[in-house]
Amino acid sequence: MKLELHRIRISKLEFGSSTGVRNGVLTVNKDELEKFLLEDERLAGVSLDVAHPGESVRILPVKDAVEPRCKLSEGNEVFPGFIGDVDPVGEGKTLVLEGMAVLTTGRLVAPQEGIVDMSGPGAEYTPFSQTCNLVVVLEPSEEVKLHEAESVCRIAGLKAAHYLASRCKEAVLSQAVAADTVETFDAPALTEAMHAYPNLPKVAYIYMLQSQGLLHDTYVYGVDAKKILPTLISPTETMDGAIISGNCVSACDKNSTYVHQNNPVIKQLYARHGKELNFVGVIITNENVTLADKKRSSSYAVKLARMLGVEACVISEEGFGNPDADLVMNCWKAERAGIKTVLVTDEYAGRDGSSQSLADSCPEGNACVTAGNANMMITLPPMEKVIGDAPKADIIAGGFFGSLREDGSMEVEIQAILGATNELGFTRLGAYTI
Amino acid sequence: MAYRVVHYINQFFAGIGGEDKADHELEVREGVVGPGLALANALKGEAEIVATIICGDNFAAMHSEQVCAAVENACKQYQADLLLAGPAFNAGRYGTACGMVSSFVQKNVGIPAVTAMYKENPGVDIYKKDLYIVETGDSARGMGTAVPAMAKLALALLKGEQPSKEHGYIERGVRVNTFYDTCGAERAVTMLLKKIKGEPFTTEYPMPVFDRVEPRPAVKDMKSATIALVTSGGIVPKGNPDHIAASSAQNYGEYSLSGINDLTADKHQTAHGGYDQTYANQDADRVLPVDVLRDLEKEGVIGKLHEMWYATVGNGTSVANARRFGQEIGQKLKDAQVQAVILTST
Amino acid sequence: MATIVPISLSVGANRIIPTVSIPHPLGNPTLDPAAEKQLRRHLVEKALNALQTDVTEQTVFSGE
Amino acid sequence: MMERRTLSGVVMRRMLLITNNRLFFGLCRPGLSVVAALEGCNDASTPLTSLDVVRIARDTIHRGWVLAHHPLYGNVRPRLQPFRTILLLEPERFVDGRPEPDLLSLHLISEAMTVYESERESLALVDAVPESLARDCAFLDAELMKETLAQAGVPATWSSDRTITCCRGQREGERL
Repeated sequence: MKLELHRIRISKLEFGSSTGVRNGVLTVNKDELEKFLLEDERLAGVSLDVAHPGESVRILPVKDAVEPRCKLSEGNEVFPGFIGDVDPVGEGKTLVLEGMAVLTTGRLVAPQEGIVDMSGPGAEYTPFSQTCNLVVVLEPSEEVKLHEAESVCRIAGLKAAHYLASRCKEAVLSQAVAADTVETFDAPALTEAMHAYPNLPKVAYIYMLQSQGLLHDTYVYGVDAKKILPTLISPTETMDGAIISGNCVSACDKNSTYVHQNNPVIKQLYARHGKELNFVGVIITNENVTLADKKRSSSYAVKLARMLGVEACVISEEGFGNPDADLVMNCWKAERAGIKTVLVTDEYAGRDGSSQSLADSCPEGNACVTAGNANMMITLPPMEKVIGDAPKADIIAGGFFGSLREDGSMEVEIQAILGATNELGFTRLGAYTI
Repeated sequence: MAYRVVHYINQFFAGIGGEDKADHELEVREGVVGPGLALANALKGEAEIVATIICGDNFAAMHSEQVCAAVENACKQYQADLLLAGPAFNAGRYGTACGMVSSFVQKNVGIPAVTAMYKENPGVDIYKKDLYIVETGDSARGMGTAVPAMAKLALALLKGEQPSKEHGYIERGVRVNTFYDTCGAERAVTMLLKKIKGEPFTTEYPMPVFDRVEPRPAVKDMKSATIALVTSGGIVPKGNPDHIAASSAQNYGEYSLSGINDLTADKHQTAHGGYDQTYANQDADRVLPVDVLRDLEKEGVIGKLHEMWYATVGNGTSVANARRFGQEIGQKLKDAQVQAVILTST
Repeated sequence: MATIVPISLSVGANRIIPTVSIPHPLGNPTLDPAAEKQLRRHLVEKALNALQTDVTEQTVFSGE
Repeated sequence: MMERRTLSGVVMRRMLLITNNRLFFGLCRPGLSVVAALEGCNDASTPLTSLDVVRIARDTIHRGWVLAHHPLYGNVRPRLQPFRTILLLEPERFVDGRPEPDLLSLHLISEAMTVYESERESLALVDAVPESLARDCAFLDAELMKETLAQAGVPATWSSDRTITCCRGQREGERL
């Protein structure tokens, strides 16, 4: 399987009469996109807005972030199971509108979280302060129940992202617009992969997906991850949106769809592939709530690693508490099977940094990278413009979300900031002991 | 313009007297007193000690609110930019008082504080989470190294610098966020390659690991052996006199068994927060078998039940604390010529 | 003397006597006092026996 | 996991649902006892805290009962989620007549206690939470337990709106 990513660098978003890209500027036909999304009658209202890095804008509560992509070549479309049919993806050519993201927002459930500040101290803690953002404010209709409301908003984000990319497809195919970069990723059949680079260590990636239930779910080819047995997936399939996020909790360490499309661990393993290691495969597994599922999935995932005959694995987690047990099980089962591991996680060490960071541990977990303490407090200054649904006073008052000061500034844990302590190691944040 | 520093010392280092003067009431004097002189020199004019607070160790222990309030007022009155306290070396009450006033001032006056003491001073575990404690020797002979280290750390804090390991403070066990040069994923793959090649690497989050000890040889003559009882099940005299915490214990207790043949509900209890306390509070022998060992002592099966028992609470106790409790208790039992120990846990 | 043997093993104890239950390791409130004390004595004697046994590695004294 | 093999064949394994979430108080199934973690036992009784629910579960696990699921389900945030629900299964292993604690359950419940105790002062309290938050939190708590209850043979009959329809009936609550 070979995949080419044709990336067009987007530096500015504008509303205009037709949707298309020229010289890095993406113009969006607001009415057309709003009407397109409103075709789903479960949505009572849709409004669009834009936000650029550096502006005094706060977006809240953000449910998901999606990078606009569509296929340039034949075969199944991106986001299989939602936009595309359920046939395999991960091959051929894919168009990527790079440097921008679609952010969905709208009030689903009371706990308000998922802040993106485009400037100020909060901007440092979210990758989405560096992208031009098309914000889709969604209002599910009243009688739609929570389950349906969640899936309506999730699918609306994917539709908007796919719409934007596919409106640029003709221009690229007709060479009216050239991709700024083209990058090729090869994922050969296992027989070939195993013999390539005989003197380099064979490495796999165990990719844990949040799967605990409503608002804590992930979908693979449209299948709810809590229903899968661990399985192999090609790294190129993840680039075509095979994995999408239905997880809204916690904002800091949930993997948005954007991060699944641009998995940093896969990026790093590819970067060293053929030079320092032989990247032979990705194993996806879940983080179910029952202990029977945890034992089954961790043993199954490690068995797949043994079947691949890998020497070492990176294991990344999603979430805190319940998933710590899966992370630890995956770790010690792999190490006892002779497979060396490095764990990527985040910490909940309390606001004073002195509580126990993880809710589980094992002596085999001697190699750990963490994306920082999610309980660290930060003061966010007031922003001139807020897009989405500003938190209700009673929610703020209860200190459940953070504390609002008279001058309009907010004191919150970075846990409420989108992607702040992403456990795939997407950002440079980390922690150390003083 | 030099920073303004207030210095807290006890009656001994102020030259007023030793234990006999431990009730010396708190007083504030302009300028430097005792070790303050060496500290002032070490601050090389970048900061000056504008006032010294002198307080007897007993007085500080008995009147903590009053002392803290007085220290707070002194810092405000002299517009202090930082509080220096000690060095206290291995003096327990002095170290605890230094920690108390330092963390109070940091919280209530909003200025940094630096103190210094020996790593086994009880003040360390109570206050290391709140403030920087320079590690010193266990006696005043260590003054020569303690003073420059305190001054260096104080100047770093005054200039808003983030202290590093070189400043020689005792690890506080507090996790602090930072932006590394590379993203977490890159750091992970780099670490994995080192682990594969067997090269050294530093984990970013150390998981607790327990070391192994050599088994001791068997007791040869049980009939004349002194056996001691130690427990992590939290059995303490009624009222928990040493206030051993129900979880994440910071200390252990040492209690006498003389005249006690049986633990009873009115005199003994459990302080342990990790299990249903009903049964241990009804009869603490269910955790610490004093009644049976007294019988065995009377019947001559064992030589003697050691007159002291040791107890802490093993519930989320940090590995570092547990190791320190074990070393200290072990040393005391060795000094008391105890041949063997029965360790009970819940 | 501890109820959960694997934890004692993982922290490196060398002579381990399995006991009754976490809230009452050396007792059993459902027994009458005399029987409970006899149970406790039995466990303590096993501990004294373990102390008089040379061991080269971590050993669980679980036999009757 | 749900059936206990005995000489006389398969027996439904008794289960205990410890919860301070009112949505579960009415749930009743043969073999399932709902322990409503309440202070007092009349309608005016106030629900205990989420920490109390974990503590009751811990003491029960010390007596050999086994966790059906991880006690920190739902990306736990004691500060934001006042409700906690824990399903335990009847002891399975016995050593000379006494139930032997299940090691994994013991490990997970003590880790859970550490997390809850570290946030003891800032626990979200059921009655102190604004109504809008309480309703959604109760519903989410029930939703996240759905999979566990289904695997335990207790189909949760709550519709996807915010209330649980369950059969009225005598609650075999075991007072702990």
